[in-house]
Amino acid sequence: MSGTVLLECEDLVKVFPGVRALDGVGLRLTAGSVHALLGENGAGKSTLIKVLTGVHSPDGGRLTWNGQQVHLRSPLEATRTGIGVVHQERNLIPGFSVAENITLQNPPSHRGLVDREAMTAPAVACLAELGVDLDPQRPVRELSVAQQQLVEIAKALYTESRVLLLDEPTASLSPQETERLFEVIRRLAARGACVVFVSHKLEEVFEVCDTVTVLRDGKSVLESSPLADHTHDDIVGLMVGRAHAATEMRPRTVDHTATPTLVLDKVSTAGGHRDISLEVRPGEIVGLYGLVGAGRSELVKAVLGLDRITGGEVRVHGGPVHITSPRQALHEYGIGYVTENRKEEGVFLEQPIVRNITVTVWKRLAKALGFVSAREERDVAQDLVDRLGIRVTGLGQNAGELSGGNQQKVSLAKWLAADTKLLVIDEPTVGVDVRTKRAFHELIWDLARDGLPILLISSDLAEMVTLADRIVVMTDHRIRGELDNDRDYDRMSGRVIRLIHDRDAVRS
Amino acid sequence: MTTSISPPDTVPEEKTATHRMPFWVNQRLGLLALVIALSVLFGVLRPAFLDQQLVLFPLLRDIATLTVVALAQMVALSVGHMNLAVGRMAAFGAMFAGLGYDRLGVPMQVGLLMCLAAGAAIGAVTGWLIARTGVSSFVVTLAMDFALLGLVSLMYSSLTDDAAFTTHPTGIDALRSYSLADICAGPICGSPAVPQIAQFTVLAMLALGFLYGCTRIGRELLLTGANPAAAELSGIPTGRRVLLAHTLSGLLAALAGFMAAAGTGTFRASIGDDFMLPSFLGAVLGGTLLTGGVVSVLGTLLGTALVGVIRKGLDLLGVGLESLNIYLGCVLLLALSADRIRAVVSYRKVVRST
Amino acid sequence: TYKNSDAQSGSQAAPAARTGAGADLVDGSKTKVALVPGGAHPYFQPWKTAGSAAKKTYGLGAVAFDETAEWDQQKQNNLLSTLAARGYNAFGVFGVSPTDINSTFADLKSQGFPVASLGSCPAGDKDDADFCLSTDVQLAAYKAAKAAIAAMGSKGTLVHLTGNNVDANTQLRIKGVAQAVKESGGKVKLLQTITDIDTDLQTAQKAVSDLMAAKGSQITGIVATAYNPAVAAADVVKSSGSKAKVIAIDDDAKILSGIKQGTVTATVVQNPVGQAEIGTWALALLQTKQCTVRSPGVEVDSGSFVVTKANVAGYDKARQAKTAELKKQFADKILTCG
Amino acid sequence: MNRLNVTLGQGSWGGSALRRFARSTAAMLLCVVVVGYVALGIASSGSFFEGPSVRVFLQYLATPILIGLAQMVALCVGQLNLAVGALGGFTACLMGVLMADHGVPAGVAVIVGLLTATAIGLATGVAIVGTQINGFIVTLATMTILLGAQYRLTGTRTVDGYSRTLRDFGTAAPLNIPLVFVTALVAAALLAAFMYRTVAGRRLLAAGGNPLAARLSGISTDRQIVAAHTLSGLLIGVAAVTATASLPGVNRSVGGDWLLPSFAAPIIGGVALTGGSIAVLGTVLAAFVTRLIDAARAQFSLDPSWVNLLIGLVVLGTVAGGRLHQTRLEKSATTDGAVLPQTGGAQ
Ligand SMILES: Nc1ncnc2c1ncn2[C@@H]1O[C@H](COP(=O)(O)OP(=O)(O)OP(=O)(O)O)[C@@H](O)[C@H]1O
Ligand SMILES: Nc1ncnc2c1ncn2[C@@H]1O[C@H](COP(=O)(O)OP(=O)(O)OP(=O)(O)O)[C@@H](O)[C@H]1O
Ligand SMILES: [Mg+2]
Ligand SMILES: [Mg+2]
Repeated sequence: MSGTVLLECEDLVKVFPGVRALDGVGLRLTAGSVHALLGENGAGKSTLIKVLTGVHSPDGGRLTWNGQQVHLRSPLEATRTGIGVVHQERNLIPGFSVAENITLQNPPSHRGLVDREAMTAPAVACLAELGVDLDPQRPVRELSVAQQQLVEIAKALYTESRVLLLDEPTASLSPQETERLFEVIRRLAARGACVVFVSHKLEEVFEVCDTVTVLRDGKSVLESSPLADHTHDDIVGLMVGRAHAATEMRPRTVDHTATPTLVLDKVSTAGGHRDISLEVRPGEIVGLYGLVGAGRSELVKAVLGLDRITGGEVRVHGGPVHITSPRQALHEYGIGYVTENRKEEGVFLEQPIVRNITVTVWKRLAKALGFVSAREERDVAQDLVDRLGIRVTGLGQNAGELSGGNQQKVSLAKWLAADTKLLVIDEPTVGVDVRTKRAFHELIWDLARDGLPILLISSDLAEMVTLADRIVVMTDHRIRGELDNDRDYDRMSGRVIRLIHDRDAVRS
Repeated sequence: MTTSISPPDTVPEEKTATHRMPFWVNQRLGLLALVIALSVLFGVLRPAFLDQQLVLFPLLRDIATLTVVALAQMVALSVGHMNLAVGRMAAFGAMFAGLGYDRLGVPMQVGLLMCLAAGAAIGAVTGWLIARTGVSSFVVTLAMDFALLGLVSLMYSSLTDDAAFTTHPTGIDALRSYSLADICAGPICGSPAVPQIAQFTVLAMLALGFLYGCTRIGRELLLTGANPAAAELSGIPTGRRVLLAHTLSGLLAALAGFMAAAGTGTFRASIGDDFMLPSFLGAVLGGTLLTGGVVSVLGTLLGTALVGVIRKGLDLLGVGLESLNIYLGCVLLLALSADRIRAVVSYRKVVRST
Repeated sequence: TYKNSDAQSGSQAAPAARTGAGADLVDGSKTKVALVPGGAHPYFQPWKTAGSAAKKTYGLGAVAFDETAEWDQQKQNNLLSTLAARGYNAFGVFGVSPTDINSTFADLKSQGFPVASLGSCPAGDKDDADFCLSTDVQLAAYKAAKAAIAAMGSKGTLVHLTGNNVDANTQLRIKGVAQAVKESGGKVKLLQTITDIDTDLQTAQKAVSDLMAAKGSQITGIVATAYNPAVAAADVVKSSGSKAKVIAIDDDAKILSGIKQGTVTATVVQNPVGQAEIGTWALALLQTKQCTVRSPGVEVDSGSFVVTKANVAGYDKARQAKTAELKKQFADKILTCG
Repeated sequence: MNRLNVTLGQGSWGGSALRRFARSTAAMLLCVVVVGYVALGIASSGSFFEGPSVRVFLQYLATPILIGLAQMVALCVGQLNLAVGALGGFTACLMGVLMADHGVPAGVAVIVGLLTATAIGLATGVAIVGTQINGFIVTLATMTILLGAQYRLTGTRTVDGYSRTLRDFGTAAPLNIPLVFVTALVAAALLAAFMYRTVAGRRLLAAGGNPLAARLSGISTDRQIVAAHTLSGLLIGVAAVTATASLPGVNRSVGGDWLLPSFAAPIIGGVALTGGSIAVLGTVLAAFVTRLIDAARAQFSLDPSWVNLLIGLVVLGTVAGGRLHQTRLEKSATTDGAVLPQTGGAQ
């Protein structure tokens, strides 16, 4: 069984107004393999996946399934053919339960009546396969971003497809969940399915994949080649189109005597946090690490007034504060918050990029009568677009038309443009490609070097180790410990994992 | 921030040369073409359509008023809200003008200011309630509609005999019947087709065009409408923007009420009774999204004009009431479908040229 | 019992075409008369036939009936100017808003068109039309209330159902009914005036049903001075088994059948036929400059009649007589023809 | 109201169904209905609880419930149906004319009416999907067309004298429970079952809740839009049948006052304009609330102007008061704090 070509495409073309998103892409998926699909942000990976699953109809090229040419006119046809998918953006029905979302494509039913009982078992099974423990009756709107991502994956598992396309499934997962997912992927491959894996984390790619296709500007520059033949740098070179030179970041020191900009002193929240103490000093990057659902995002949301603080004290610039809204946080205390939920809270999908980026600086640009010069505005936006390498057809393009990674860049760009005194960054590099991630890191680093205190939440341990001065580890809404970062990935990750496991030890 | 990242060399050149849709993809242009095409059609079928005094003047006067109504709705839609009380806010505003003229004998301009102030005030109350409570604008403005409906008719029945303020201040009759040709002589300055009352519409459009096109507040209004959560997290005072939008909506509604009153003769309670549907129709036809975040001031004018022209044309053709509405609906659908085809074709063209 | 306003004037039926010298239309072929009601309403339907009959009788260029104003003053204004653009040169108008219609009349007059206010007169003392030919709205309501009081045996509790509260005509109707009740000297009590229920039949039916459920036992008479409430009242009173007497207004087929069946005790009919017939004729005379109005803005009563089961078969005769009399009145007293 | 959709505090997720209901719009409406009804009963010294009063009260609930449900179905896929009143009026007039002028038997006329309404709903849906023009505009155009058609059918007269059986159905009230009201309740129950239990119903909701996600899961949003308008048409057809049955006759005014109530019932009942949510019970209860106002108006012989003013002020007052009260509760009790404004337009 292994080795037969399941799905093959040649010369695929997909055109959007202003861009050729796919410009002659070839791909061959064989049974029993895990296939990496790589490329920079905006290279066309998601578009390719959408074409393969009948979301977009191709403007040219051929698609064959088991040797026969097929036309996939709708997602339903693709599912019926045997192609399952997890799209890059989370696509769940907010009001439906976890179980119903998982079984949405093919709900267990009896004479047209949905069978809710019969829904639970397969949903729980799919979740269990991923090692997730979620109440299947909970509406998904109540889940955290990462939990929703897991539900998405469970939903794809439910369809039991021959070809499973995963578009950045691990972007908001922590290593533990990722590892479980890999086990599932390997199991599927062993069963004779083909899994396509899109990720910007090359370590992951090398860990789980055996063949690779690299896209650049909508063209496949490397087609279905064994991954073992290539090195990290090869691949990056292919993606970027040149050698990838890593620059050293300039050293940075933290003045430990300065008054901390943000202090949490034994804070507890209505969300269930207890005894949270934390300090962030000027020029310091404090990492807040934890597994999915540990309550990190919730904690900062509580600090920003989106949830109630029930005990302890929050001090900003030395004085105790009571923040009631993110806006107050921004305007009175200069706290900027880059949300992890870019689709709902980060970008304005139906608005032009220029507005998305400059929203935080209009106040500064405004002249008499609140007049904002369109040119200055464009200059600011263009500057950031260039600096972050955001791939756009024009500043007037709607943010919703950008590739996922580019949206993430837009979401961060507006905070880089703003003048804040404290920046809280939640999962900044989700879905961002290698090169830009590097650029992001440099930016964050330099912001701190210039004296900005930064609280960084990330599930990407490598990122933590690269950037943070101290790593605070949180599980289950409690702080388990604090580690001084010595920038040695292996040592640090070991210590962090141990801290997390201590909790488990305590528990059992 | 001293980092410099070398511009990625893989990105094609056009990236910085901002790519824009060609002008003919624009929806406003489609509407304009439709309005012109229909005018020409009716003009050919009934040459009287181009009669400046008897046809165009009243048509434009109507369009002028309804455009302001639609703008009032557009402003509420811009923050993703609705104003179901447009008509009643118009009546409420107009009542104050009438009261001023009838009881206080104020000059026309003062009455107009009273009217606008009243409209803005009631809009502000509405906006404050919505922003403060977070209850759907639909419910709040609907309740406001009822409250004003009751209040306005109570006021009129207690203050007047036949439910109307009939005093005409000096100047208001000129507003009603003067065209550009009456204000200054000669063909250069104006045709008898353009009503003087349209000055308010032009002013409102210019002001809103400036607000939404050039200012910070306008942009913030739009973003509040596009995604309130993201707007709040981006530091936009969404509550204040909502308040502002409803205040403006009330103000414009009151202006429309004044224009309607000046256009028909007296200040009465039934002003604005029929404002609600045209207000949505004009705005939505013009390209304003019901979901918020996108407005078009010019589109609103064109949308209103389209409906006005169709109606006028059918009137001129002598279509009776038994067919009028049928034709009106059909022509509207056909015209829009034609525009839709144009949009699809032009989209294909852009795609092909890429 | 109450007397019809035309009771004295016999019952000669012929719509006399030749009365008073000089008031015979010489050549009306250039005259195009537009009859513009406020909107679609059963009351105006006779205008349509009467208008086209008048066109034939007097050989007019055209008579149009256009109800597309849809009860909106601005729409009506637009409609009138459109009609002018289409070549109509004389206008018989039922103003949507009695307080605004003078401005409209003045506009039309300033363009040289003769204008008649038909069916209702402008509010206030001024009338910018050439003449107003209508039933006194207040009087009709007064008569209806009088008829109700008579049917109730001059005592009991009366309810008044009517339309849009903030309409000048509604205010007149309310006054008319109140006046009749006052004249009863306290023996008849006006329980309630329910306004704003003419918007649609279901609203009217609901309001009347609720009223009967809450106060049905007290009510002995209902005056409905708007169409939908009248239809609804007749039905509800019958189905609820109440003894209340229902007095309606106008003579739409539905109401006449109610009179015949006894669900409606009486109705006050006006004279829309006469308004259209005489109005068209007089407008033609004015348009051809054959005649002028002696005192512009004069108001003429077109008559109103109480119709009961007893006279339902023959009331139209009386109305025709009134029409003929009107014509004479116009020729003799209202117009000067030279 | 919209915060209910956003977050429910932490704490126990299981077994919270009751608590969720207690906090829901429907529960609040239920309280209002019960309190209002009892208050009216006391004010009328009991006569309001008597058979005939109950019958009249329920009789006129059929239309608001049915049109509210019809609008709710359209809202649940994120559409608006402005043609509710026009379609209802047209269908009622069509049935009336068929029976009175053409002697069509009542049964046939009712079936023709239902089919016509459904077919027009279908056509509207197809037009929206086919032309990709905003549903708002399309239904506005169908509304205009249908208004014209209704006038053309009946002119200014009132069509009456049709089938006795149908009229009897319209006025029959065994045990003082009007059959038309029962019809509306049955329709509501069926609709609820359809929406909560059937695959087709879940598809409608999925398409409304997140159109893109639904599409990616193989649900054709286009088909759901068509289905929603068709179903909406059918419900309006039922409303038209009950109206034709209980009215003394049909004329061009029928349906003229349906538009706003059709929106008010579901939205007061807790349905979001943005789609994806339904509230059958809420809609029914909201119709009860508005009906209570009618009853109060008759009971206390209120001037409609005062009624309007009071309704407006009371609603505004409750809205403001309720929210402020809630904020205070939050300050002291176990729920969460400030809530981000909800995404989605025209709220
Ligand atoms: N709906 C759309 N309309 C217009 N352009 C689009 C649309 N969807 C994608 N594009 C463009 O197509 C190109 C490829 O996008 P795609 O989403 O496939 O990138 P990607 O490789 O998945 O990137 P990422 O790693 O950031 O997810 C981008 O330039 C994007 O702007
Ligand atoms: N809107 C919400 N309503 C109810 N519960 C929520 C909501 N958002 C998050 N939660 C719950 O709060 C817990 C913590 O979520 P949070 O987002 O803070 O986790 P996190 O540590 O940031 O991890 P991640 O974002 O990676 O999932 C989760 O168990 C989640 O189910
Ligand atoms: Mg992508
Ligand atoms: Mg998080």
